[in-house]
Parts: sequence; structure tokens; C-alpha cells
Amino acid sequence: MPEFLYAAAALVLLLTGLGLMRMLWGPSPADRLMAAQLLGTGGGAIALLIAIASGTMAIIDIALTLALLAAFAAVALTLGEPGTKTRAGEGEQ
Amino acid sequence: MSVVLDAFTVITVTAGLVFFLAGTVGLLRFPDALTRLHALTKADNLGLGLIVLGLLPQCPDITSALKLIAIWVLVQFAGASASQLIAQFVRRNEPGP
Amino acid sequence: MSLLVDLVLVALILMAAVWTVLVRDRRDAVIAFIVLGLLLSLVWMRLYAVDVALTEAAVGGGATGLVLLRACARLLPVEAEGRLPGPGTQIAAGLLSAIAAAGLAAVVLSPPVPYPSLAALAAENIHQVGLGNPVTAVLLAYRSLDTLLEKVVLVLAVIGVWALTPDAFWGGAPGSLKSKHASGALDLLARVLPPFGIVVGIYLVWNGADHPGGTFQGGTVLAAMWLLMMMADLADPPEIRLKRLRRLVVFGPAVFIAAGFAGIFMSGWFLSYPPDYAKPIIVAVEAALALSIAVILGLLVAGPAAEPPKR
Amino acid sequence: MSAPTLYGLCAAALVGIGLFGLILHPTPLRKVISFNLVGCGAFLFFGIAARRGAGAGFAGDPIPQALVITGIVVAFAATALAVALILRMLEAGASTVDAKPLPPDDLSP
Repeated sequence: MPEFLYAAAALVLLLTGLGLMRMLWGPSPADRLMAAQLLGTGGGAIALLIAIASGTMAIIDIALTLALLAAFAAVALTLGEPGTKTRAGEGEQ
Repeated sequence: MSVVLDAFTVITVTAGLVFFLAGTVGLLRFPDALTRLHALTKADNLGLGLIVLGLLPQCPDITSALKLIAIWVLVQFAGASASQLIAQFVRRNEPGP
Repeated sequence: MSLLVDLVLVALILMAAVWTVLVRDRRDAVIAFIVLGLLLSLVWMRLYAVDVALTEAAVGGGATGLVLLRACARLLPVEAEGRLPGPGTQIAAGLLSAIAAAGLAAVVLSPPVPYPSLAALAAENIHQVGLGNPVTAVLLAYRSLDTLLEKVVLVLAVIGVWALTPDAFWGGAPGSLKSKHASGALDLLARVLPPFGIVVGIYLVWNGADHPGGTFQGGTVLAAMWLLMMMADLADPPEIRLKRLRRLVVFGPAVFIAAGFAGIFMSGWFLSYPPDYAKPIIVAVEAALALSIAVILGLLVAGPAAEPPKR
Repeated sequence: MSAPTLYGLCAAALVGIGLFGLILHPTPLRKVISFNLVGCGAFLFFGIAARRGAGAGFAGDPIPQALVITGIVVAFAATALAVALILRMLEAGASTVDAKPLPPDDLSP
């Protein structure tokens, strides 16, 4: 069973890695961020597969952290929109 | 019994891999950002969900099994919110039809 | 099979790194850097360093990305992308970097035999501190002075960021983190996620004594939840003149230092713990530190005050 | 080739790439990002040291691992401070890299 799970982890890595092509192609920042989102989910899946395959349950906590912070980059992206101004508007005329 | 559980794991994890494949192909091949987002959410919800389901019988204790389920629920929720946020971002920046 | 995973991982990391440097737009570079952080977290997992992987996932995937994306948002209307130097300079810079990398690679390829390791020493003494996680034992017992100074550096960084406040705004609140566009999804996320995040943060701190996890990992998750609430406009960044806030910032390091001085009386050395009480003392110090780290990281991301204090 | 050696070479390449970006980019934010790349490479060296020093029942030497955690924390603090400095510098009307200075704003009383 561990061999199968390791192979599955490698395959998920390969697939999410291919998805990273979207980070290179774009065209919009949203597309690039989607690659990061896919990697976050895929990374969680890889961590879970390796945790069970190797019997290291502590690795599950990595997937837990990734899951909690998965939406974080997407939220932060909306901060970076052109024309967004902070409330104080300092230094931005 | 163990053979049945192992077979269950192999089948569900493989199905999960298929959805990750679908997510990647969609992300790379779909024509615009919103459809690509749809592909991404497939991988989030079903790919990870099936892998979690497949790993449940392999968990050595109930705590890790519960953690696995918690992770899936969190990813479902965070993924759904994130895709909404990204979609709103796309709509604001590229006014579509 | 397993080396194949490593090869793919290395190829993806190099791709992300090259893209980070070469892409034109600075926000694209930041996104590539976030991707790199996620990939590195997987590498740490492959190197059997679960504590580090947790830190990298929390910092690389969360905190650093947020700081940099926020900087991009503020820079967009102001600063143009710079013009790159000419081809001559580029080639020279490339050669120099290649030589540096080749030198480091040579070091990697000729490791000393046997490889120096302190693992045996760490294992020998771990029963004296009563912890199950050797990394926490190093951080809070064997090399606790380093960790104490690291926390002091964090406090100094907050002071440094606050010192950049314009005179007129001194004592006020940092600029709001909230997104310009109201979003129901963000609101929902910031209402539902923090309860889970706080539980996970506390779990990571508590778990850190015997299993991978610890103050910094837990503290970062707590800080991320606070920042999420600030971004959804459910919480305002606090005014930096608040005494309570400042006490929270120094609370963890102060408890650490107090435990250190108590060590002088109880077992003769600064920061040495009596064996019977080592674990409770360490767990108490960790809890205090996690609280302070959460506040400090939130304040570092929020930045200097950007509006005058309210009367 | 063993996995630690492979990651060690990756770390060397990361330092090289980061160094190149540090020299190449004139804008301060890009320099900060590049410097973080160099940092990532340096941290990875500690990971190699930890893995190669495995022993006494641990899969990795805990001392380099603990040092890296400290390093990541300090690197984050330094990045946050650097970003705050860059933003303040621009607010105060420092010249951007390839353009004319911005008009000084009236923040200071």
C-alpha cells in the first residue's frame, strides 16, 4: 500500500506542477494566483498521502496549515488591485 | 477485510487523481479565467475529497481520521470562498458579457 | 520512485525562482514567490523537518506573501517598474552569480566524512527537559538564548516599523487593510475561519512540546486569522499608542526573561530550568511567546501608523 | 545521487538566482524579493546539514532545524521592516529609480 500512495503523491505533484504553467502564461494575475491555489490544494493532498504512506502523522498538520491559509493569498490579491487606496491614502496623491 | 479496504483506497485515491488531472487540464486548456476557476474548484472539492475518503481506512487512529475530515471541510470552505473572491476580482478587471 | 519526486520538486522550484527574478510585473513576481514558498514547504517535508515545513507553510504561504502583495498595492500608483541594466551588466551579473552558485555546489558535493552532527547530544539530554520534540528542546532549552534574542529582534522590528510613522500620525492606527470592494465571500470567510484557526493555532503551540509544531507556527496561524478579520473590516488595526497593545508585544519576551532569571536562583544559570519543572516552565513560556508573536506579526504586516490618533 | 545532495545543488542554484536578481533589478521591492530567494537557498543548506547529520534515532539533526526556524522568523521580520522603509521612502518623496522625484507631500507638520 505505501508504494501506491507514494506513487499517487508523485502523480499529484506532477499534475499540480503542470498546472503551474498557468503561472507562467497568465494572462491576468487572477490566472497566476489560480496556479498557486491549485498548488495549495495539491500540496495538502501530497502531504496527506505521504503522511499515511510513511506513517508520520505529524505531516497531517502541514496539510491542516495549508488548508487554513489556502484562501489567504486570494484575499491578499484583492488588496493589490489597481486603484485600490488605503483609507489614509498617504503618498498616493 | 483488509483487502477490501485496500481496494477501496486504491479506487478512491485513483478517482481523486483523475479529478486532479481534470483540474490541471481545465486550468491549462479552458479559454477564459472564469471557466478555469471552475476547473480549479473541481480539484479542490472532489480531488482532495476523494483522496481523503480513500485514506480514511488507512488511518492508524481516530484522531488522524478526524483531522483528515477537518482538512477536507476547511479546504472546501476556503476554496469556495477563494474562488468567489477570484471571480469577483476577474469580473471587476475584465468586464465580460 | 522517491528520487523522481525530488527531481520534479527541484525542477518546479528552479522554475518558480527563475520566474520570480525574470518576470516583468512585480505582483507576478510576488505570486511566484508565494508558489516557491509552498514548494519549499514540501521540500522540508521530504527532508523530514516537519517543524520547518510548518513554519515555511505559514510564513511563505501566508505572512510574507501578504506583506509583499500589500506593498505592491501601495506601490502601484507611485513607482514605475525600473529599467533593467544593459546586456553587458546582465552578463557580468550572471557570471558572478553562476560562480557563487558553483562554489556553493562544490561545497555540497564534498561533504566532510563523517558528517558533523549534534543529534546524539540532543538525544542524550532530552529526558532532562521532559519534551518529546527535539526541535522544541533545542529552541527553548539547549539554545534558548538564541530564541530569546530572536524574540527581541521581533520586538525591535516592530519598534523599527513604528518609528517610520510620520510625526503627525504618531500614536494613531496603521492604515486599514480592508479591501476597497465589499465582498460577501470575504465577510463569510472572515467570520467562519478564525474560530477554527484559533483552535488550530493553540493546538500547534500545545502540541509543539512533544510533536512537530510550536510557538512560531501557532503564533503565525493566530496572526493570520487576526489579519483576515482586519482585511474583511471586522476588526480595525489597533492604535499603536495603546498601553495594552504594547504590553502584549513585550509580554512573551518578558516572561521568557523572567523564567531565565528564575533559573539563576533555582538552578544556578540564566535560562537553565530545574529538571523537575522544566516542562511546565517551557510550556508556559511557549504560550506567552505565541500570544506575543501573533500580535507582533499582525503589527508588522499592518505597518506604521497612517492616521492621527483619535481623541 | 542522494536526495540531500540534489536539494543541496538546488539550494546553490537558488542562491545564484537570487543574487542575479539582486544585482539585476533596480527597484527596491524586487531587490527585497530577490534577497528573500537568497535567504531561501541559505535555509535549504541548513536542511541538508540536518538531513545529513541524521542520527541518534532522529531523521534529521534537530539543531540546524531549530536554527532555520529562527532564521525564517528573522527573515520575515527583516522583510516587513524593509517593505515599511521602502513605502516610507516613497511617501517622503524620495526619487524612484529611473524617474524624476515625486513632489514631496505634506505629511510632516
